[in-house]
Amino acid sequence: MSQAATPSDVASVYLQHGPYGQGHDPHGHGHADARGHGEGGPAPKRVIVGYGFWIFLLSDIVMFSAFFAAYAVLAHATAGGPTGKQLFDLQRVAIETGCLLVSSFTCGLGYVAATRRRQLETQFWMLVTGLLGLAFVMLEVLEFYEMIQEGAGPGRSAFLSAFFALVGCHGLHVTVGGLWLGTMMAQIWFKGFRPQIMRRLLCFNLFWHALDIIWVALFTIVYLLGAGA
Amino acid sequence: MSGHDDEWEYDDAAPGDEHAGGSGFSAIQVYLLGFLLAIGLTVASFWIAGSNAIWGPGIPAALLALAVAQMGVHLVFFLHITSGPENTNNTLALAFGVLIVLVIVVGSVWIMAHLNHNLMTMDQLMKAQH
Amino acid sequence: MRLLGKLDWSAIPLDQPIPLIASATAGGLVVAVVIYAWAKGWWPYLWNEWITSVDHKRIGVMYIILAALMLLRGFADAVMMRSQQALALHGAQGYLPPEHYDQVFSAHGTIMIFFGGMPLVIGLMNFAVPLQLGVRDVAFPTWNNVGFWLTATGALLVNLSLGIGEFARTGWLPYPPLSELAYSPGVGVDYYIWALQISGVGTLSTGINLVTTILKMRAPGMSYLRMPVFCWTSLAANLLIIAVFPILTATLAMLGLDRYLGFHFFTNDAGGNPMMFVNLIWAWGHPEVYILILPCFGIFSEVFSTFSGKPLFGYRSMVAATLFICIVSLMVWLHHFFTMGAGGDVNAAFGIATSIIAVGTGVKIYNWLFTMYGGRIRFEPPVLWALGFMVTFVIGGMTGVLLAVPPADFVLHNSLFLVAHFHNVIIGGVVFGAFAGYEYWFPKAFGFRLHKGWGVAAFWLTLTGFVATFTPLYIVGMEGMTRRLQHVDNPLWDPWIILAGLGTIVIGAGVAAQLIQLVVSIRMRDQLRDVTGDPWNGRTLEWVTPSPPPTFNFPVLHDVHGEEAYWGMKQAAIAQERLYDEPDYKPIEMPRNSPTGFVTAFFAAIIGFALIWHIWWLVALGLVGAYATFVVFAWRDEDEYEIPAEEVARVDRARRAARGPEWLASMGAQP
Amino acid sequence: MQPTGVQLRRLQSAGPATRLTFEGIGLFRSSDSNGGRPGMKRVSIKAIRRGVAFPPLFALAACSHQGVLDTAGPIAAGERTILLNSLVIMLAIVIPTIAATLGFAFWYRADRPRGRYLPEWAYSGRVEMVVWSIPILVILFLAGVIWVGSHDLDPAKPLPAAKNVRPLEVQVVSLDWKWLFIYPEQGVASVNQLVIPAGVPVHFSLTSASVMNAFFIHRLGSMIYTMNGMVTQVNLQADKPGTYWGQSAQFSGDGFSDMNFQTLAVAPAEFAGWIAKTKGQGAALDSAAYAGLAQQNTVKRPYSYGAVQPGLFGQIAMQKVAPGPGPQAGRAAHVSPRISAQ
Ligand code: HEA
Ligand code: HEA
Ligand code: CUA
Ligand SMILES: [Cu+2]
Repeated sequence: MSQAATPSDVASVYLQHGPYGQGHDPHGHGHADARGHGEGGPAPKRVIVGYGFWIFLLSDIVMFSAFFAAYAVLAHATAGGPTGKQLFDLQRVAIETGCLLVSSFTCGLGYVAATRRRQLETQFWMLVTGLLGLAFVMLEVLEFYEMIQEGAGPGRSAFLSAFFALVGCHGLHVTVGGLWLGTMMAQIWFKGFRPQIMRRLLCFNLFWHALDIIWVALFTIVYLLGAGA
Repeated sequence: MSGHDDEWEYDDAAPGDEHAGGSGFSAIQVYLLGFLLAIGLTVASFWIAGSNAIWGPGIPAALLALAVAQMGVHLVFFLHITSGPENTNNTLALAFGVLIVLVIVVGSVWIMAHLNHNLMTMDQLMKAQH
Repeated sequence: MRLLGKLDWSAIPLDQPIPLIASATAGGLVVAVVIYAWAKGWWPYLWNEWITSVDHKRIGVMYIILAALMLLRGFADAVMMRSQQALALHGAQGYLPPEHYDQVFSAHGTIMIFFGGMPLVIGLMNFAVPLQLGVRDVAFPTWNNVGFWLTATGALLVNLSLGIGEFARTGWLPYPPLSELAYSPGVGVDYYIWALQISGVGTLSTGINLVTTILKMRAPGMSYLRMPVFCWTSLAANLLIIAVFPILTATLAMLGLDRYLGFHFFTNDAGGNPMMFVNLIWAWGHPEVYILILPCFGIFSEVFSTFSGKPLFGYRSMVAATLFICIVSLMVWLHHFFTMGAGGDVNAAFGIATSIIAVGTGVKIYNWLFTMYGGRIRFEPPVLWALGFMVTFVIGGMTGVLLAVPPADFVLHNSLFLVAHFHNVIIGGVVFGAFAGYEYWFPKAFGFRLHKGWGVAAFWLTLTGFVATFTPLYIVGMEGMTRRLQHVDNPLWDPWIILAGLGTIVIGAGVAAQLIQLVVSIRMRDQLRDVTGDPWNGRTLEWVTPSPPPTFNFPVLHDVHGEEAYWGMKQAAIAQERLYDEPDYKPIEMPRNSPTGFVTAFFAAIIGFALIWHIWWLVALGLVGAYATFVVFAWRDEDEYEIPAEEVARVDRARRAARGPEWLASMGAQP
Repeated sequence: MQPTGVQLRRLQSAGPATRLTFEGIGLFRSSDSNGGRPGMKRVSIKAIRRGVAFPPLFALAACSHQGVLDTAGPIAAGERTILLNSLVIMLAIVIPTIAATLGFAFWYRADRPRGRYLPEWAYSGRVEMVVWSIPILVILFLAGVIWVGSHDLDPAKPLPAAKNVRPLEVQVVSLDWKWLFIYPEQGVASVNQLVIPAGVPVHFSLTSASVMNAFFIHRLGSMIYTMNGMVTQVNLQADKPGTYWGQSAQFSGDGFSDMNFQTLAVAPAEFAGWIAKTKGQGAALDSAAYAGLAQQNTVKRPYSYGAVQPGLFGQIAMQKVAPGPGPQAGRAAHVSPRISAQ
């Protein structure tokens, strides 16, 4: 419609076309454009679910960005306590990064296997993903434990508060992801690859990859830059 | 909402949907390629951080560039975000998200830097004045 | 370890009659209502049809009921504040000691914004957006129900603090270090934190839900530039929710970590930086007020156009201005702390960015003006609220721009001038807007109109009371009176304070008129019945369906061919002197009701309460329960049921019967 | 004694100079004795009558004598000019907007319409142009005001001083719930009472002993936050001798409403006299005295210290001395103590 479309123009279009669309028949309607873009009516459920989850992930990343901002502002507020340079063990971070990266890959493989409806293969890759995630969390817990033992806990300085909150928040996400993963595996095992389950798997897949993206920002800004500075 | 929920639609993709069609790669190959690129970028980051190969003050910039590159790799190869029309909405949402993140992080750092500068603690004042 | 954490008998304010009586009355009322409903045998109906409902219309209505209750609570607080100040002049202490008064204004702000304003606009969006888009429900109906119950849980916690323990005494945004453990050792701030964290999850899920709905689920043919403006403003508001509520979550999490686990984000010692809290909370807080106002801008657009009998003037400008406000509002937050000393460059940059918002808003104002121009304006109550809005909001917006000028803000910040500014835009904008929407969509939701006379009375009383209450506050603000004063020691301010107190009584009469209107309308519902489903000669798709709409909203999805989808259809039908032929009715699948939301909220309430009082075992129990809920509900398979084609046909035939040739002729004759 | 508006007025009419010969805190005692409750009540009832009798707008103008607009220093004057300029330019389009709203609503009402019905008129390029331009132009102008004003009136910017006049240094500490003013160069301090020489720029360095507050003397202009561990700055000046009301403008807890102070601007010679009189008199402000001061309470009667431990302000700002302790222990954790007035 152009700017100048008047109500009576619109009415005459209705006179020609009638008021009812073919919402139930996406491929038979007269509009060239896609569903979900408006022309063709509501998008398929899979797209809706995926998109909704995508937006949720974006909001989650916004939440992380607040923690990142706090970290950036407080990174030098060590209050006479230890600095990142003194605390960070880059070797362990490298291993953690490896775990997460490989788990991202295996998560993708599991998803591909699921789209091919291969039960055992799916379960296998998801298990590997979960174990790698577990290893990551264990390493992180170990790091936290050691730091607290050394007297470099979150109560030591604002810098350490920001560090523990930021890294811990990511770790918490991985942990929750692990719980979700276990539930998903059970569901796939008992219920098979029905559409509903496949949608959830799509979301899980997105979630896991997003955690990896956040980790990239994390190891770069917190660990690599922190250990260097 | 409507009955035929779950066919893969080619005109509107869910984020994460594989639409490799046309690129000539299978889904696994795409993941593998992404994986290799990510490994490469990660190794490069850790190497640069720990070596003297790059001029010291340039290291942060290099690290940030590598991180951005790696996030891009994840988005494209793992999350299958493309510039295709079926992905417009997903990409727009992503762009909105990136905008917010930038506004919050850059805005906060800018504001706080000015506050911290103007609100010197006394010993800074001493140094500044005497 | 104590079994009940910090909780013991001293938590009950036995020595303070006001909160004690208030909470006892409120609690007694709740119990009475529960018992009454039980005696009447209503609970099965309430449980099946409302509490577990995933129907966006019912959830919308529940949100508005929650909002109305909380507005009344907030109003009670407002009355206490205004009367306290009017009584505590020159040396008198009034009847509220500081430690109580401080809770009152903190609770008032918190409740009004989070549990009055937000549920009000979210309820209206929930109700109207899917109808306007011409679809059957939101994207995630079950989540919608979860979101509502989490919001209600937050409201419950805040109100619980009245009788058990205390509420925050820090203002509605708890600036540290005052809100840190060292200066607020009580549970008040913890109530605040957990109430908002829990309801924040609910708000975020609504945001995701509505954005997905608007972007992915529109009737066939409804391209972006054919969406009603209310859908556009809802989209913008929900994008803002997604963009900024996570910041609130993170910020409150940091404050919580400080208070619970000895972190040092914002403490005085160990390098903590309270300014970072101020920065982050406003990065959320400023966009928040636009989350409230934007949907109301949409409502005014619908109201002006419908009741002027004209399309909205400058539709595309309206859309552009909406998106403009949405984006720019994300970049102005520093104007809340010009006086922290960030320096000329920063202050100027944010001051200018702030004033730029006036451009987008101004465009809207003028477009509404020209929508009226050349119209035939019917003075129904929604129009009255809309006109009242135009006049008051323009003034409130102007004082806002004044505050955006840093040198002016240096003398007006935190004064009652500021308080008058934001009540001017919030009451004149958000509350008036929501009331307009309430009057406008009420017949759609319930099948009968609200009584006009009482509506007109409510409008004039509220408007008069509002002016009488807040104009004096502008004046004393100019005279240097600051906000949050428990007593007032400057005789110069006395007359204005007393006048403001009297104004509140008039507002009270307005509130009473509004409540009477509801009661009267229910009793006169047969006279006020809306049989056709189109009582206002509407222009958008919600008026196609009968009032109240069936669960599935539309028997067949409509094909949209232009802006103002329904208006076009109606004109075509008028021209043909009959409705279109019956469509081919098919069975419809609808989501099944689900107790997920209620159960989740139950555990959330337990976890929240236990966290506030440090009852750790109960926290653990709640978490396990929440996880179990998640697994159980994830395990369910059947979440849809089918409505047979005959039922669909029956509903639609009734509607068609009501819209006979006579009605069409009368619509054609109307301007 | 709360400095009330009535007293302010009375003080001014009596001529500040004569009263100020009582010097410093003496002033308060005297006004206390002749401003007891009965007297106050009478005056304030009159004030009420006067206020109510005025139609609001006229009253706004009348009351501005004591308000933000009744400026007593260059900063406040600058701010007032900017405030009024901005207000007037906005009113110039806001008032027509309101008038047009009411006018259109009246003109096109359905029951007795006057104007022509244009049921399809929904777009006009020309109108759209105007609609966008008006606010843009206004904002363009305001943006200039904002940019220049923010830099010119930046609180940290020093004030121009006359030749051989050195700005007075005052260090301000906000405590729970009173104000401490330290004169580092003179070695004295006072609580809830600020004495400054009129016509001389004053440079304030501000910090907080505990929570955030805002330092505000509204007839002198520019408020500024005070925060623990940080030092903010503001430059102010009183043009003429007078008594100005000062307060905290950022809520800081239960005693907030009483966190007010009196600002006495006096002729420079009298200022010197006040210093001389105060110096060496009464208690000294040392660490122990400060620890007492940092306790939560309100101070009804201003007082002063004849000596100040050197560097005290710096130690507070640099967190070398413990911050204010907040509510004291010994009570159930969730019930905070009521304020104990001293
Ligand atoms: C949505 C936000 C909102 C709303 C609506 C209000 C409404 C009112 N507010 Fe409030 N107020 C705040 C948000 C709001 N306020 C905030 C954020 C603060 C700051 C707190 C702080 O300092 O930290 C504040 C502070 C504040 C103060 C403290 C000022 C100070 O610091 O000294 C005062 C004092 O008088 C006040 C008064 C009032 C009054 C008289 C109303 C009245 O206008 C209320 C009128 C009543 C209604 C509008 C409700 C009507 C309800 C119904 C009619 C129910 C029926 C409805 C249906 C059937 C749908 N407010
Ligand atoms: C719904 C809520 C709402 C809305 C819509 C607004 C709208 C605006 N607000 Fe307001 N504001 C609040 C709620 C809101 N505000 C609250 C709650 C606070 C205080 C919180 C607290 O401290 O507790 C606050 C505080 C606040 C401050 C901080 C002051 C201080 O703390 O010292 C500032 C400063 O810039 C400000 C500015 C503005 C501006 C410029 C607008 C603009 O959007 C207004 C735009 C509208 C117009 C200008 C009118 C119509 C336009 C025309 C007719 C066109 C022509 C006009 C011009 C070109 C000027 N607001
Ligand atoms: Cu301290 Cu110079
Ligand atoms: Cu704002």
